[in-house]
Amino acid sequence: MSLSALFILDSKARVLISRNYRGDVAMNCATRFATRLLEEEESALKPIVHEDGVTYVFIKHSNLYFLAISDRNINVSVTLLFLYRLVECLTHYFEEVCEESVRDNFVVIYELLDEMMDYGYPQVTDPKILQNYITQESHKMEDAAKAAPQILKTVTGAVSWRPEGIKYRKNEVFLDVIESVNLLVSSAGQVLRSEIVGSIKMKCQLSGMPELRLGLNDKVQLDRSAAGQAQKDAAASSANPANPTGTATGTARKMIEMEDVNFHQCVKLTRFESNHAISFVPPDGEFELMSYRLTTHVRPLIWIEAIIDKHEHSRAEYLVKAKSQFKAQSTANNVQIIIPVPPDSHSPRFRCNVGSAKYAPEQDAMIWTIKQFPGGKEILMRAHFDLPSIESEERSEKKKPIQVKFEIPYFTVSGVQVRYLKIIEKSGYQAMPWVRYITNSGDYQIRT
Amino acid sequence: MSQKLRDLIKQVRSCKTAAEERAIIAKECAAIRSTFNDDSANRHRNIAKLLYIHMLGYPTHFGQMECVKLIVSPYYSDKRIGYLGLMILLDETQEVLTLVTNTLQNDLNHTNQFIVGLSLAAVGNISSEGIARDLAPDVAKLMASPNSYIRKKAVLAAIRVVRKCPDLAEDFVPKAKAMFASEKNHGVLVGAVALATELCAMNAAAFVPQLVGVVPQLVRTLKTLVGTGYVPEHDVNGVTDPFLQVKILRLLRVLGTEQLRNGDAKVSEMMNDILAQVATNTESTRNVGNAVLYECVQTIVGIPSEPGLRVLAINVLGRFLVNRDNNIRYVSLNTLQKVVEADVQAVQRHRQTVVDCLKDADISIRRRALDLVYALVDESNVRQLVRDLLGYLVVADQQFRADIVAKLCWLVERFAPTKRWQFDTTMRVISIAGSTIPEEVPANLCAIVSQTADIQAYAVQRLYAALVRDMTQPALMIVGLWCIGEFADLLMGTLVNGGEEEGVQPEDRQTATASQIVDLLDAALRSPMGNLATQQHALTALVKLTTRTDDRAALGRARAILERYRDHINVDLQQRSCEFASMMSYESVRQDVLDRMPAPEEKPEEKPAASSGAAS
Amino acid sequence: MAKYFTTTKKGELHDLKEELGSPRDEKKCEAVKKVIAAMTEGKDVSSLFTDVLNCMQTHNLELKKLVYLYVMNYAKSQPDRAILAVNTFQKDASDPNPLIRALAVRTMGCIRVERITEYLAQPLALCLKDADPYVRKTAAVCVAKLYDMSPELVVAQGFLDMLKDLLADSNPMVVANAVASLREISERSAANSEGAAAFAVDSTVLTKLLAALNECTEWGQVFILDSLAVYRPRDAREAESIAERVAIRLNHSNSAVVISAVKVVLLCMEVITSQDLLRSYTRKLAPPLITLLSSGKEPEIQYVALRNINIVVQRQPEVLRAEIKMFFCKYNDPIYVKMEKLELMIMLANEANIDVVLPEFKEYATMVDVEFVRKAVRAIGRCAIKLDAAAERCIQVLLELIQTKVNYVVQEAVVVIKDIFRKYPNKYESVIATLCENLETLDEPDAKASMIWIIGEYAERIDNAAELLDRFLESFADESAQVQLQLLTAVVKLFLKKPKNTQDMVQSTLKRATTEVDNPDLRDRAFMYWRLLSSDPEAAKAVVLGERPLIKDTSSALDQELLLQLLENLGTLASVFHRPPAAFISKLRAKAKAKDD
Amino acid sequence: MTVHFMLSLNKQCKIRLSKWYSSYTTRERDRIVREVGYAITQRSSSMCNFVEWRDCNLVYKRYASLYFLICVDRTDNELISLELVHRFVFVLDKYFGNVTELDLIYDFSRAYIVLDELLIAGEQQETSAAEILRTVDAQDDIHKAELIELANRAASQAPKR
Repeated sequence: MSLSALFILDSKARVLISRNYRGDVAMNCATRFATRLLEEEESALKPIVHEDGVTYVFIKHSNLYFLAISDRNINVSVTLLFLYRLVECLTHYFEEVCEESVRDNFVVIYELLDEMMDYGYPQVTDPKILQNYITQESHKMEDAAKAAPQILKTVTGAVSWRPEGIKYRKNEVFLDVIESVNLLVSSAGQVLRSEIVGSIKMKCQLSGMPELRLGLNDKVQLDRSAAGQAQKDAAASSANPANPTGTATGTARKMIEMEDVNFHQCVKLTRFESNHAISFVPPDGEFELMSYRLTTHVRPLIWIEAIIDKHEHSRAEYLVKAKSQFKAQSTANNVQIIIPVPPDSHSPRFRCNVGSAKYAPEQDAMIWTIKQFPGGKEILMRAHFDLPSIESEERSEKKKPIQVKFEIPYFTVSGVQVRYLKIIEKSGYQAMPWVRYITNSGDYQIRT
Repeated sequence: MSQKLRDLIKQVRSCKTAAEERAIIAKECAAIRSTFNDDSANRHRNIAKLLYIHMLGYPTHFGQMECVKLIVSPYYSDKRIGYLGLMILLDETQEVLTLVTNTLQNDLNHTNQFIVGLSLAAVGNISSEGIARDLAPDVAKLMASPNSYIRKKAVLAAIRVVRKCPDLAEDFVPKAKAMFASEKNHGVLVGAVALATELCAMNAAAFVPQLVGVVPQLVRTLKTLVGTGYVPEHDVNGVTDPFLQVKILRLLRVLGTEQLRNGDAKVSEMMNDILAQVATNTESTRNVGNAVLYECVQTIVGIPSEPGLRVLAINVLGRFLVNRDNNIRYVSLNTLQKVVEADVQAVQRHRQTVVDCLKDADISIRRRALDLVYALVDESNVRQLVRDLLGYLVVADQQFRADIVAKLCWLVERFAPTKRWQFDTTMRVISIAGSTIPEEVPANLCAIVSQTADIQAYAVQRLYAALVRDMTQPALMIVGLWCIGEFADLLMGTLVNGGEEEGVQPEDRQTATASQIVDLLDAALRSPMGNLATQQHALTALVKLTTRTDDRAALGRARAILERYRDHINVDLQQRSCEFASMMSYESVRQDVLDRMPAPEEKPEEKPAASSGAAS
Repeated sequence: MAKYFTTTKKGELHDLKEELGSPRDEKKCEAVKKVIAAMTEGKDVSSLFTDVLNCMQTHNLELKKLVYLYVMNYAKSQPDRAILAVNTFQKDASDPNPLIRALAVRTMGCIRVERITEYLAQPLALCLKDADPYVRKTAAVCVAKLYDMSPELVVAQGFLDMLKDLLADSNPMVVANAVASLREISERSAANSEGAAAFAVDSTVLTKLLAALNECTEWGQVFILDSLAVYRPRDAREAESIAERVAIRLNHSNSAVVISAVKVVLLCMEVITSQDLLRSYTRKLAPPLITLLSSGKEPEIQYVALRNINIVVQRQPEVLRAEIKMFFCKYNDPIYVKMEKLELMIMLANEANIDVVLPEFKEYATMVDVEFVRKAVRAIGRCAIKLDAAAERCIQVLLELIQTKVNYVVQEAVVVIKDIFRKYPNKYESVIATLCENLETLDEPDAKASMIWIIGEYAERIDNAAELLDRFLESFADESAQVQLQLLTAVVKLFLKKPKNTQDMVQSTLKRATTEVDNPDLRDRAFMYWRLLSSDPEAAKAVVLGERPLIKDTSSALDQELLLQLLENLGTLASVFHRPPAAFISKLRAKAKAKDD
Repeated sequence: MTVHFMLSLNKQCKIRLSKWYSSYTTRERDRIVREVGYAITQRSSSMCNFVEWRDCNLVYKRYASLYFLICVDRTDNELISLELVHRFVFVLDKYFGNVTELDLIYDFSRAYIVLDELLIAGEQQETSAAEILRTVDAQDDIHKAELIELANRAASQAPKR
């Protein structure tokens, strides 16, 4: 069963746009939702609320609420995902989705709502497809009649994510292997959680309807290839030698074991299941082909120790030590170490041997920036803040953690490697794949 | 050099998201904090910015000291912004405030009237108890200042002082009284009346007799206001100083009650006279005139005034009630509410109009009307009015429902013509508005059934049928489970005849076997909509059942269910389960212990407050 | 009076009426846009119905869409005038442009005016067989719309069979919508309970659905998986084959697909008998569930995932046994996510991991969010009860927390320590003295009730037990029912244990509980004690002070029947509320029905 | 009559002016503004100008996109309270000369100064609009005179630096 109606509400939960899909719930219940928002602190309000027979499911984007309602037992994950997709689409259409842009573009939004959902069931939700036939300029019937069959072919085609007839003079594929390190360290300096979330992003500039096949040094894949199946693929691969920008660490024989893999809808899951082959007809342009997750234990790439000495009403002193725990030949770029400070502190003084530190009141933090931080180094920073003599009425020490941001190019922490990318198109053109590797910080928190 | 306030405002106004705004403010605040140490000329500007930042809802506590520094400046310009900041950024709870007591006192004795004014405003708006106490003598002195600008502020500061230090009220009574002697300035008068009213409200018994002497002066002033023609300085849409008129009328109401009870005929006559004059001579085409009329009517019905005058007042209200202006209708409903206690008949005449107001689009009007309907219900019209309210309950919005339900339940209890009607109607209310039922309603319903032998069989059979159908409403479950436990024997008896309220169908009643009852109780214990209270009721019902039937199979199951809770995490359920289980081995004791429970005594109920208020 | 701050605007509707009458499409289009803008702002523009309707016959697609939108909105309130649109609808439904055909069918289905439905049948039949898949997919949904208004018509026109045929359509979107539509109809007909369901998944349909799964759009996959979830496999072998086909979906990037796939696999596991297979699925389920919680995922989805994982863990505890660290809270998790993570941490805590978990709980107990802190304290207590070997350490941490003297922490601690006493009698009673120090600060019913229980239970060891209870009795009438019940029992216990000097207390308490209180349950309890004490004191002792078994913590466990029901409903609201669908939808349906009558 | 607080909000519930005569914590104030803003902006123009709120009454009036409201006791005369609200706006209009929302945004402090001549301790201080304007103008004059004096002094000191 599907949702009844959708609303876009402003920051005070007043209706900007509403679309009633099923006509089975009174539309004025949006005001009940507004009251709920008032009654409960917003942070305490769960994203799914039930009241008086009606369920409210909402997400917040900038200052807007996207709200779905229903009086049935709907699939709530579909509902939530649809709301995200809606935001994504609107972002695609007018970049900044806020009160103003929603008001200014209500006609297009209504059209989109009509196309993206019917009777509460999600329909076409891919912005790239939608933009083929929902545009901000008005269209004449004659043109539309001519264009319609072509457009609809894309919309409802067997490969719904890719229109036919794409042409490029130069056929190229860019592959980015990006790994984010999520880390949670206790205040006692113990690693509580460490995980790597990787994703392979593609930018395809390929003509026609190519079939692609990607080979990784994934353990299962290699096991199968050892069984002989993929051996030929590897030999015929056009990719391995053509890897001009990427130099993944580790030997080609290194195998990695992914905990979980998720694929873009273009990937044929049955093929993956039967022989672990990642084969697909890619959408045009940029998209995320797959994401994966590993929990292999790795040493935290950047390690932070902080000593904080706080004297209420007077001052706070900080001594922060940062260690880079990766190989010396790699370098972390644009390292930012964000250390929380009390929101009403002032007169900061900093001393650091490497990089520079500044007070960032908008984040209630100081930021220590190191442009280039080579592996195997240890650096220090000291800071001093004054605290006001008058305390705020409400003291809420949030116990914010220290956060670290960084980027290490030419390196994947998991050792994942693209072994080949095979491109087959019936016209038989040659295409160049380009591969890049990068590791960056994800949710990297050290409790204080 | 920091940016100008104007630029900050512009910057903030260009923000699209709250996060953007927050970042700008945080940066600005940091910039402001960084200037605190240098003794800067920016202080003035900083306070202005902090006021703005404060208005946006961000913390500004760190800037409080800056206000304190600014008000000690010798310049008026500095003081002005300093005081402004002080009064907005601080309130009585801040400790910083104690630092300014001295400055306040110095400024109270300043030669410049405007500086005295600033200090008085600060005392009046934000003084804490301590400051109020320290500065009370200065304030009292200024109440007699020859300068009316100072007097009018001092008298209001005095109101704050007595509010903060009620024990000082006594001292201010003669001072307040003295102000009426020859005061002509409306600003001062309006304040003096307010102070007198405040004092009376604080301690009527003590202060009304002391202040009652000012009535002739009040009446005289009022007479002048009503009698004289157009006064440009004080005219508001053709009424001369309606603010002062209203204030005086109100004080007369406060003083009049006490005075007339003491039977001073002359004063009483004077008052009747002036009230009649106001009620007949005030122009009722504009809001101001109606404001005065409204206050006048309230005073007339609020004091023991002449019958003729009361008729006049009720007529004014009658006219108000049919007025098209919602404001006027609102206040008339509000006033009728006050009249109703003294004179129900006068209000009953307008009953239909009032009931119609229940359907008004405006919740303010609906609430007032509900209160009034509620006050109008008696034995003779309870069936009709309750039906109206029930009809209204079905369509009422959630926020209003709780209010109606509370009132309905009370009315039903208070005026029910028969117990069965009461039972049926309360069931109806619960079934319409399950989630908004006040806690005492289920308890009262149980009490009625328990007290009224001839509806017990009917009630338990109806409740059983209701629970079989719907076990999602805790309020209904409580009543049902208790009655089923207590009257299980009647539930297993013969089916009795139908209900009195229309709409009760034959299928709404049902008898049951012991084993069906066990099924129901077990289901109740497992119901995901149940709560601790329903589980407790169900367990007790189970154990009672063991003395109401001798169906062995059912007994065995009941026992097994009871045993289930012996290791339960909830301390009360565990206690019950263990107690009930061990009672099983004391056959005769058990029979005695679980025998029919004595019915609670019928007790007169207090009427709940007329309006339960809270719109939230 | 309200002349200040004004900017005037008047006669809007009149101007619009004029513009709508303009012969130029662009002008009309602008006018309809203004009408829609007004409608969007919540203004009533229904009086323009006829004028807007007149713009419907146009070759401008944008204008047409706008008019359709307007008609949809106001048709219900203007049924008589809505009929006037039927002609154009029918014409548009056979327009050469498939976009227009689809638009017409889609919109007509949304007009919930009874008289229009009869005109819908014929164009719908055509569109269901349209050459263009875009039209077919729209028509497929329209059948469900029609069924809502007139089920008889749908059956009579044979639309159900046509829908079933569409399950084998060559186009993925058509299949998806056909599934959705059929599922909707089957649920609805089941809910009506008049006769058999109009459509049910049987083994032939099953084959079709499984085949369609691979070809379908992502949303269609969810619809299919949800349909599979109501199918009962005939035997273990069929379950195995379903699970095998479905398990691949666990690798989909769409979280809704993943959750629905998890659901189907879990349901198959209920039937599968092969231990090897069961083990393999147990292994396969954990990673996708954990991925739903990883940093990139939106908090709302995490919340749904956590509520669902709670159900999964209760049914298949093995699945996430080793993953407790994945539920550690991050400071920027929204509070509703933190609370669910905490609940799962309690469920997954065991003797092997308690040493990492306990410091976490302690950390949480010092945060700022009051509700979260409370739950953390409670978590420590619950672990103490659950894990005998760790009880000692848990209690140590609780005592440290009590020392912080933070009011709500102390109160929470009292609540759990009472439970600890009931799990480990005669072990930790030395704590009682510390607890009694904090008596004054207790103002929450739960904490009070717990403290009162402790006093009653250990009356013989607490010298001034009578005095302490007396203090609570002062406010007896104002206490909540739970506190009153505890007071009653505690006073009776005290009397039975120390009859000396407590006779008056028990007498007056029984009297108050039976005369001053309305709560029938409390009165019952008081009368029962009263009668018991007066008839047979020895029996009273045996009954009230009788042996009690050690407690079990079942506070997070769902009823098995409910659990199975929730399993079938993973991914739906029921799985988030942990309530059967009937508990939160039945009432309103009934009410709405009553209103229609 | 006791005014517990005075607020001026725009349609989006942004605060333009706020003055608190009774004591509330910051948190309470935030909540009140949200609640009150919601309560009054939901109301249509034909509804009455009074809303029961907690145990008080809100008396408000809308001027184009701005709402002015005061919170008074239940026992207070609603109609005269409404008149008081209007009186404040009337004086603002005279003082600023055709007051606009922008005046309040950029010159909020002057609006507060006007308010301080109308209310103290939540009680009405002056019933004559003319008198309020006279006193505010007189204070502005002192302020200006001081500014000129300061500027002159600064100018005379400037050469020394």
